[in-house]
Amino acid sequence: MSVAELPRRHYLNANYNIWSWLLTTDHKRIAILYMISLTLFFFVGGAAAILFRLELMTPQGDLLISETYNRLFTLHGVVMVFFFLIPSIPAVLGNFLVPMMIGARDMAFPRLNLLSWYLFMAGGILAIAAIVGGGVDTGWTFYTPYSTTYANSQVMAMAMGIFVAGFSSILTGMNFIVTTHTMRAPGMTWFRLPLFVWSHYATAVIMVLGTPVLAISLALIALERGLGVGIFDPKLGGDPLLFQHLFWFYSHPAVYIMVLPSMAVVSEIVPCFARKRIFGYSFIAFSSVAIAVLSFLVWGHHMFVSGQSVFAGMVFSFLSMLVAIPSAVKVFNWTATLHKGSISLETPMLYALGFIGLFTLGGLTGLFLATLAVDLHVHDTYFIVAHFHYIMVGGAVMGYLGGVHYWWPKMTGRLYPEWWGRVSAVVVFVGFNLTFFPQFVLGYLGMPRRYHVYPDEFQVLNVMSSAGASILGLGYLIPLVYLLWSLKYGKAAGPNPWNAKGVEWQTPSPPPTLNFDETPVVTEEAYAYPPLDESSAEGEPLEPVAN
Amino acid sequence: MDTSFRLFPEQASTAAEQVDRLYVFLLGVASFFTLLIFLLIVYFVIKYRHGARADRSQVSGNRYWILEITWSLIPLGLTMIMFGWGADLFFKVHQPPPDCIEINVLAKQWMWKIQHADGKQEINSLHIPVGKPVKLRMISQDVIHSFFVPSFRVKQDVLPGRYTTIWFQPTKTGRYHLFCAEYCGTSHSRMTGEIVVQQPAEYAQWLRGASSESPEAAGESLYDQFRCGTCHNNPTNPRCPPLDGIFGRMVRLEDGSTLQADEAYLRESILDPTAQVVAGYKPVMPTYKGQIGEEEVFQLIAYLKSLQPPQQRTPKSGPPPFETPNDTDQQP
Amino acid sequence: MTHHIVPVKTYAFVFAALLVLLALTVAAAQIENEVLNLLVGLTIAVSKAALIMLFFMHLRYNTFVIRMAAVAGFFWLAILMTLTMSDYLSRM
Amino acid sequence: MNTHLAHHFDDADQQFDAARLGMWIFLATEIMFFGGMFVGYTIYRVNYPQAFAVGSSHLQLVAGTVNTAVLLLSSFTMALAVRCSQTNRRTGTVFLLAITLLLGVVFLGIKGFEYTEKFATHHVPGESFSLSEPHSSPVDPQHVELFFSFYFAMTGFHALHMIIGVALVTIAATQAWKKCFSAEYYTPVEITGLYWHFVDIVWVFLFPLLYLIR
Repeated sequence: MSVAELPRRHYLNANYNIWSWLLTTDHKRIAILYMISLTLFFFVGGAAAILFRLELMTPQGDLLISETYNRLFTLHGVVMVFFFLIPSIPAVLGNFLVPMMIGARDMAFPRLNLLSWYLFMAGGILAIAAIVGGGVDTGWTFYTPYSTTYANSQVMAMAMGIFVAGFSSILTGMNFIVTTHTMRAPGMTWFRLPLFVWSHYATAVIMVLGTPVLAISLALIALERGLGVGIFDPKLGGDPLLFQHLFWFYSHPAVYIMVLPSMAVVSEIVPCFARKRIFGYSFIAFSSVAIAVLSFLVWGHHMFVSGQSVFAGMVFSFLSMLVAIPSAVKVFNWTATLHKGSISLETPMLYALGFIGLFTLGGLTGLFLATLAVDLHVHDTYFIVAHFHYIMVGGAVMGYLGGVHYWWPKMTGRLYPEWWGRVSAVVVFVGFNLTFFPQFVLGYLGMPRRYHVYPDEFQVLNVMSSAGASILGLGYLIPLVYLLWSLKYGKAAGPNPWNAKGVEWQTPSPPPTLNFDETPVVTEEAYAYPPLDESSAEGEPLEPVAN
Repeated sequence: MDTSFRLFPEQASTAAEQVDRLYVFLLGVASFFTLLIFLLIVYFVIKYRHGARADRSQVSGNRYWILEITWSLIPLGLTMIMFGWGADLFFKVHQPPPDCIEINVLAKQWMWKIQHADGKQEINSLHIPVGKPVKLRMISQDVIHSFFVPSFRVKQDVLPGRYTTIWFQPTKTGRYHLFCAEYCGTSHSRMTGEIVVQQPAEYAQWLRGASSESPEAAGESLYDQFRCGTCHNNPTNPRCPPLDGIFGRMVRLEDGSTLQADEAYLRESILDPTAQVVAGYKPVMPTYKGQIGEEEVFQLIAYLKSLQPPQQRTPKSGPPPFETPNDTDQQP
Repeated sequence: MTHHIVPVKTYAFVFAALLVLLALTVAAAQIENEVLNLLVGLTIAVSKAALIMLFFMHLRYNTFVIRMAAVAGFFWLAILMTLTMSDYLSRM
Repeated sequence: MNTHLAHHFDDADQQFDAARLGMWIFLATEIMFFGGMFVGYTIYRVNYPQAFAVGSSHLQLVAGTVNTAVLLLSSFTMALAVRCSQTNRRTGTVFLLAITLLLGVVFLGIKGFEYTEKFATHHVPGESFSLSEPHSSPVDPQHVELFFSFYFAMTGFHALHMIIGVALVTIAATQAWKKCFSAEYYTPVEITGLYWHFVDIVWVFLFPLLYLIR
């Protein structure tokens, strides 16, 4: 097929009018809208990170003044958490794929889906306005009473931005749950659902039940800051720890909003490139649900040294330990899926395997933080920073990139250049580890987080970390370039370039506006890859690329 | 303090050793599983790579369940060990022995003010004797701070409006970093200090000597020099409110509002006395603006702070100038 | 369409019960005992909410999934409440 | 074929189920939204019981009781309105929705009256807050102020929900008037009803927690 043309009518070329995009209710187009806006936010947040990593090359605060430094790390945190990571996989890949994977024509509430993009953008614009109007210096955690009484920056605008974006998250979650319940194609029983859908369902539960608590805690901050109503500031009679309870009730589960969808992606990629049914389907499915529930019981481990009672500390430590088990089960099952497979290392698989490794380390270091006496030492140090970046960047972002590569042919009808893809995966993996592994050591040595100047003896490790950050930054730029390139010059993909199982691969790429020319009827389990021959040299091959 | 490059922090307290032991256990578990997963992935990817000859016959039946249960129970067991061990140690860190040296710590943006029991004060440094348990009673004047000494492996947030405590027992003399670990605003990273652990004899000498005049003493002589006592220390003279225990009290003003007598209020009352006059008094006090500098204001305030509240005195008549103090000594 | 249509009589009965409960709760508020007062007040509030949800909101006639959705909100609120209070009530 | 069936649904039942489930899930988020405030309220009430009792004694019990009755009645009329649309009685639906609407406005009116009174007596938290009357038990005025903070935050958000509810009922009533609904399709009435009842339930809890403290 010639490179330039895809003569069929599909969701991308159905209409070129700008309003056909801005007023679309097609979940696939909304996913693309999200992808574009998220990419912008990602590079805004990333630029901030590069700037303050440069600052941290030297122990003296010589590149930036502390006000700027504080605003930059707040910007990085807020933008990356609320405007990239939380919506990343659900709003882009989930939006695109959940209806397709269950054989539906759209989400249950297409107009709410569009509304949620607009809410997201409105929140994003408020956040950008807050940044342009002077920035925010509270950290993304908005701890009271600093944020309510002392911070001399645009806290209100930023809190409002997050508040509004929160409703976008709630609506997305609501849509996933209802879609999964009511829109499944004939034959698509719960235990035939791809694990991607199970994970997104679990994510949606967290979005729906956690986000409103964040919303109310931000609203209370606004009340206290704006009207002098004293709920969190001890000087006005309040208690600052109440904010931490409410905030972490959402923000700990929010970590699972970021990583569960990544697990969803990995659960699709690993069986495809191992040519094998996933090991322990039901265990992975239920572990997603278990994570969603348990994640709400552990928030107090952010508060072990906050003045929370010793008793509460013990309760939360115990519960935090439990959430490790479903995560461990997942990792073991993915690894076991590789056993006796027929493995090939295309770009998505490299990202997925990278995810497993980094998530394992990130998860295990999480146990250090759940262990009370060790948390006493590492709390609020770079150990924490390293840990959650292993989860959020090593986990969530690797999963996002893996997923984008895996479904790129489906979304755009084009193949990305495989060689460059592999290079980027390796560069990201190396850059990531160089950036964040030294931070574990720094943290145990005692370097507190959010420090603008630091004692000289920490410099060597900081320089390593900054060097890694520049490699990591490069690693993120490469895919941006070649993915854009492939939109015009990539080879046409065909409906199923990976020879993968799953309903979404049965429709042409890019899919028609209503996803399927006729409603698919599901007759087999997910991942029903044909059995590999005993002691054979080959599994079933990947289909030769788009001939 | 030792500023050379290192990969493991110094152990300088009794807790440090215990925490490190637990840390090494955790490190072992984490390394084992990370390596296990990593090596398994590499091994499988090589052995079962597409195109390689390998036995791919699938196992079936119950082994699947046995595996799932095994790899759920082993992590469960290990995490329970971590929980138990960590909680036990945590509990100990929160149970100070009875014979502690008690020291007060006031945190504010962006400094640590240390007050030893005998009244000796220091800023951004804390002198303690080696081998003796020390208990800190801490409070913040503004936002949340966190008292963190890496070499002691202890950390405790310092809250406004409520005391928190922490204790440790240094095992080595030397100088150690003190950090504020909870983000507290612009100069958060400069809110650092050092812990100076000395031999008991050295410490005793430090406690006794060296101090130039304390701020309270300096404030007291200023108080005498400006003859503040002529009005304020005269219980029969109704022109001025008495200042005993003034600091931190709720003051009712002429306009009916109340505020707390904090540093800012005391400073204003010295430099601009008619701005906020206590209810029941006339604005007769002269201003001292231009006559004394900020440093002296600090000293005066330190002296006023040191004045004990009066013994339960019954007000004679008229509106009581002060209301019951709030349960915290915070500014409104 | 097979939507359950509740008889008007049921609605009227529920409404009457709600008004009786309202009168009860105002009367019971005269109890001087702090804890008992709160307990009675909350019990009545919960019964009123249950009546509204079961009949006015048709929870009684709805599918399992919708009942789960209704329960989930309260269940998660209970988690938030219990674990937060476990801190506040055990502080010295 | 039903004209209200969106392109991506197979049949009207599926669409109705989806809408109803969606609304219930949304209500679950609303429970958590108010829940955050209830948790804060609980903590401070446990810490400062006398101050909360004092604060509560400044509220107008009669207004609160009447408002509760008004809301309960509006829930009743709302339930009947839904029933009328289920049984294809258009005028009944419109009439009952109008009554519901009216009751909602009455509730907001009484609430507004209470707020005005609070402003007049300086019971609104903030700079001008003052507690002038003497009390049998000495309480910290700041803690009473905290009670009023929660009073205004909780009833304020509730009133906001009422206003949204009134708007939704207005829309539903207009649509019903324009013959948009039938026994086959009355989803907006049903959904609005669920929302309205939920707002009622929040008040059912607010009433004893704010007005009836001893």
